Amino acid sequence: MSIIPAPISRFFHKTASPPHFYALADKLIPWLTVLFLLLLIPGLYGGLVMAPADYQQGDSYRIIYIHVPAAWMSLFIYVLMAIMGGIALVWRIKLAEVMLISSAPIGAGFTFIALVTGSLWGKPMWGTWWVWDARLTSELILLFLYLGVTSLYGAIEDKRDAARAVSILALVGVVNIPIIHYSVEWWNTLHQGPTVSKMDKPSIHISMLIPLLLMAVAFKVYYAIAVLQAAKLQLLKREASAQWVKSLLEKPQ
Amino acid sequence: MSLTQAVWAIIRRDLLLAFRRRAEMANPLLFFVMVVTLFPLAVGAQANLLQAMAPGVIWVSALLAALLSLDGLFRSDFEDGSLEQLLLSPHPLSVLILGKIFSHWLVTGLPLLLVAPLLALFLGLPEKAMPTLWLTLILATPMLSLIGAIGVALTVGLRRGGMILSLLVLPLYIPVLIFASSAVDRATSGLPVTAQINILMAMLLLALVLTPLPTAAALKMSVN
Amino acid sequence: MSLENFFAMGGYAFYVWTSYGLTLVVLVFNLLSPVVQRKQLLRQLALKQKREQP
Amino acid sequence: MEEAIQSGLEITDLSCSRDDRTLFSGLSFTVHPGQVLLLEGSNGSGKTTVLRTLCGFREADAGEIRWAGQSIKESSFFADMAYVGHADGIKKELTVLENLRFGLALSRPGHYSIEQALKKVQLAGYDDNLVQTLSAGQKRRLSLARLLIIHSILWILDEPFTSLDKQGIELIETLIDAHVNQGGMVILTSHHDLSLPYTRLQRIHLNSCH
Repeated sequence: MSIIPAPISRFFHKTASPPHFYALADKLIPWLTVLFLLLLIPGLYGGLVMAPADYQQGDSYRIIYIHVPAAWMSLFIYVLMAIMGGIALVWRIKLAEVMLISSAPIGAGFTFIALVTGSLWGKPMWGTWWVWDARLTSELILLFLYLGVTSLYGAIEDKRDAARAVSILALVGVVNIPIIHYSVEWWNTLHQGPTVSKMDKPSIHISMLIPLLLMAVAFKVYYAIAVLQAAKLQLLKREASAQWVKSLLEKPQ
Repeated sequence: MSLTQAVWAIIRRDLLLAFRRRAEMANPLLFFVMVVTLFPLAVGAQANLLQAMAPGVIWVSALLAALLSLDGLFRSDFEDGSLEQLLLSPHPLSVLILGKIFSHWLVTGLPLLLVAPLLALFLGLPEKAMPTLWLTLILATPMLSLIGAIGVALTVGLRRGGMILSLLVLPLYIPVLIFASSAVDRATSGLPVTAQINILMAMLLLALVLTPLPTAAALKMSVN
Repeated sequence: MSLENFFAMGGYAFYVWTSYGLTLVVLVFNLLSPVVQRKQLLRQLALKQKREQP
Repeated sequence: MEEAIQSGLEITDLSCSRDDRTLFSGLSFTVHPGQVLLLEGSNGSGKTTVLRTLCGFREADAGEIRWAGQSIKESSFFADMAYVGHADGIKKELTVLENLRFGLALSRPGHYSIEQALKKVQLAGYDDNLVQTLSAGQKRRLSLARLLIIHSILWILDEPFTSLDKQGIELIETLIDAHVNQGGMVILTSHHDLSLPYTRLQRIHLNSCH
């Protein structure tokens, strides 16, 4: 902690204090919602209406606008969880624990979306619902990793211990993700040949790319909103008998 | 006493305990053989089909047997308070744990090497693949113990840790499964396996360095 | 481009709209379930507080 | 014993909670060499938690634990203390001797040899018996024999008198007395009242805060 200059460290501790964060989340959520809609609406319009159909895949490729951002989010959130876990273990900041566990269901949700949309996209392309394609397989394993986190947190009664356990698990998981990813890619090329996966690189045109990027940022903002909502709940659960919760209850809602 | 002496004492004690509980210790090994026996019964006994599946079948069974044996790693120490004493020792916990993992591997991983020829016989694995099968078992079973130790350390305090343990540990076993079974698979058709073996060795070194720390941290959390 | 064409998605309507629909369901669920749970929790805590200090 | 330990163990403002319940808060006490601290309180008042916090198994929410004037992480605290909890850390598949040798291997040797220690806890001659053949009281005495053979200045004992008969209790009291006479320290919880000279004995009553 001593490496960080005092004013910055003070700023972090103030922001990370539960009552302060709770109030901050309340202030941020409306703005983030506006930003989300400003990104989502043009993103969807651009993706579903403006962008031309793919010359090979027709309109089915439009699933890309949720499949790919969701797949990105699923990895992004896991890495974020591991960073939170590291912070929680080293500096014992309760907020980091809360953010970690609040992120898990959202990340699992995105992983699930990536899997289901991948399968729905694969059906017209490959003729079957499931192909052991590298990305889908990695995504499936990632879903197991997420489920491991949530079920471990649920199984340990003392929530402080549970948060510690989950932090360790997230860090172990994040070290393994590149290894798993690499091994699955390697396995995939070994067993199937590279022709299957048209899904990774559809011939991307600029009018297709812009909505994709808009959607990717929109999903990130969605995550920010959802994680703040979930963190508010978790903070209340963890701090139910703290003074700031009591004064919160006395305020007229 | 010195750290080396402490680690040796742990290894000696765990081996002695395993010897006194030998009936219990044989269970994962029997399980391994039985799972392998189930496959011909389920998919049919065509020689070429079994031979093609052999590397995968052997490795999936080894993974499941390892998973089954993991519970014994810390459970009894947790229940009788030995784990608390281990934590209080002035020596670094992560090194002491390595001793425990090593003896666990001697008791559960190494015997797999002995039954491997039997399984090769059951599944019609060509003899020329045997050295590779052994080599992958030697390199990969310690990894199963090392990685599994993190999972057990996280769940040892739970009354029903078993289900969660498999959910935590199996995804982490996937790279081991991929490279080990692919090495055996290539060896059956006489192809070189250096790449796979090198990767397995690298992963083993990585696991040796990286797993004791989270295991120690998780044990501290569990004893809490 | 007519609305009909838009909904038909070049014959891939089922795949495209199921994908978008499911995504919507998951995202809305993950956003609303903590809000609902928090409202419940706040109500419980308020009741408890009233009981303890009348 | 060592000079450095003169100031003993100092606890200031320790507090601990589990889930949402405060187990204890603002707990302060000092144990000097030659003193025994008896923690009293009803079931669930957090006696065991205090001991486990001292052992570093639990993290305190607030407060400080100092050993020989330093925070316990920087001091030789863990090399100077020994703990016997509810679970006595004894393997029932091993013999008495094997158990003690293992205990010794994890730590530094103390005042007594294994032989002397077994004599002191009246288990002489049981060396090669498997622990599972011993009675509950004998097992307890064996777990306390470990305290004698390893280097330990501070003993932390959680209910050391359970499953001991009258002679057993007297025996342990004699051991505690002897340890304290040599400048050692003991912190223990017990339902049983100690018959030690009043000057040596400090009592702390934990009343649960609900």
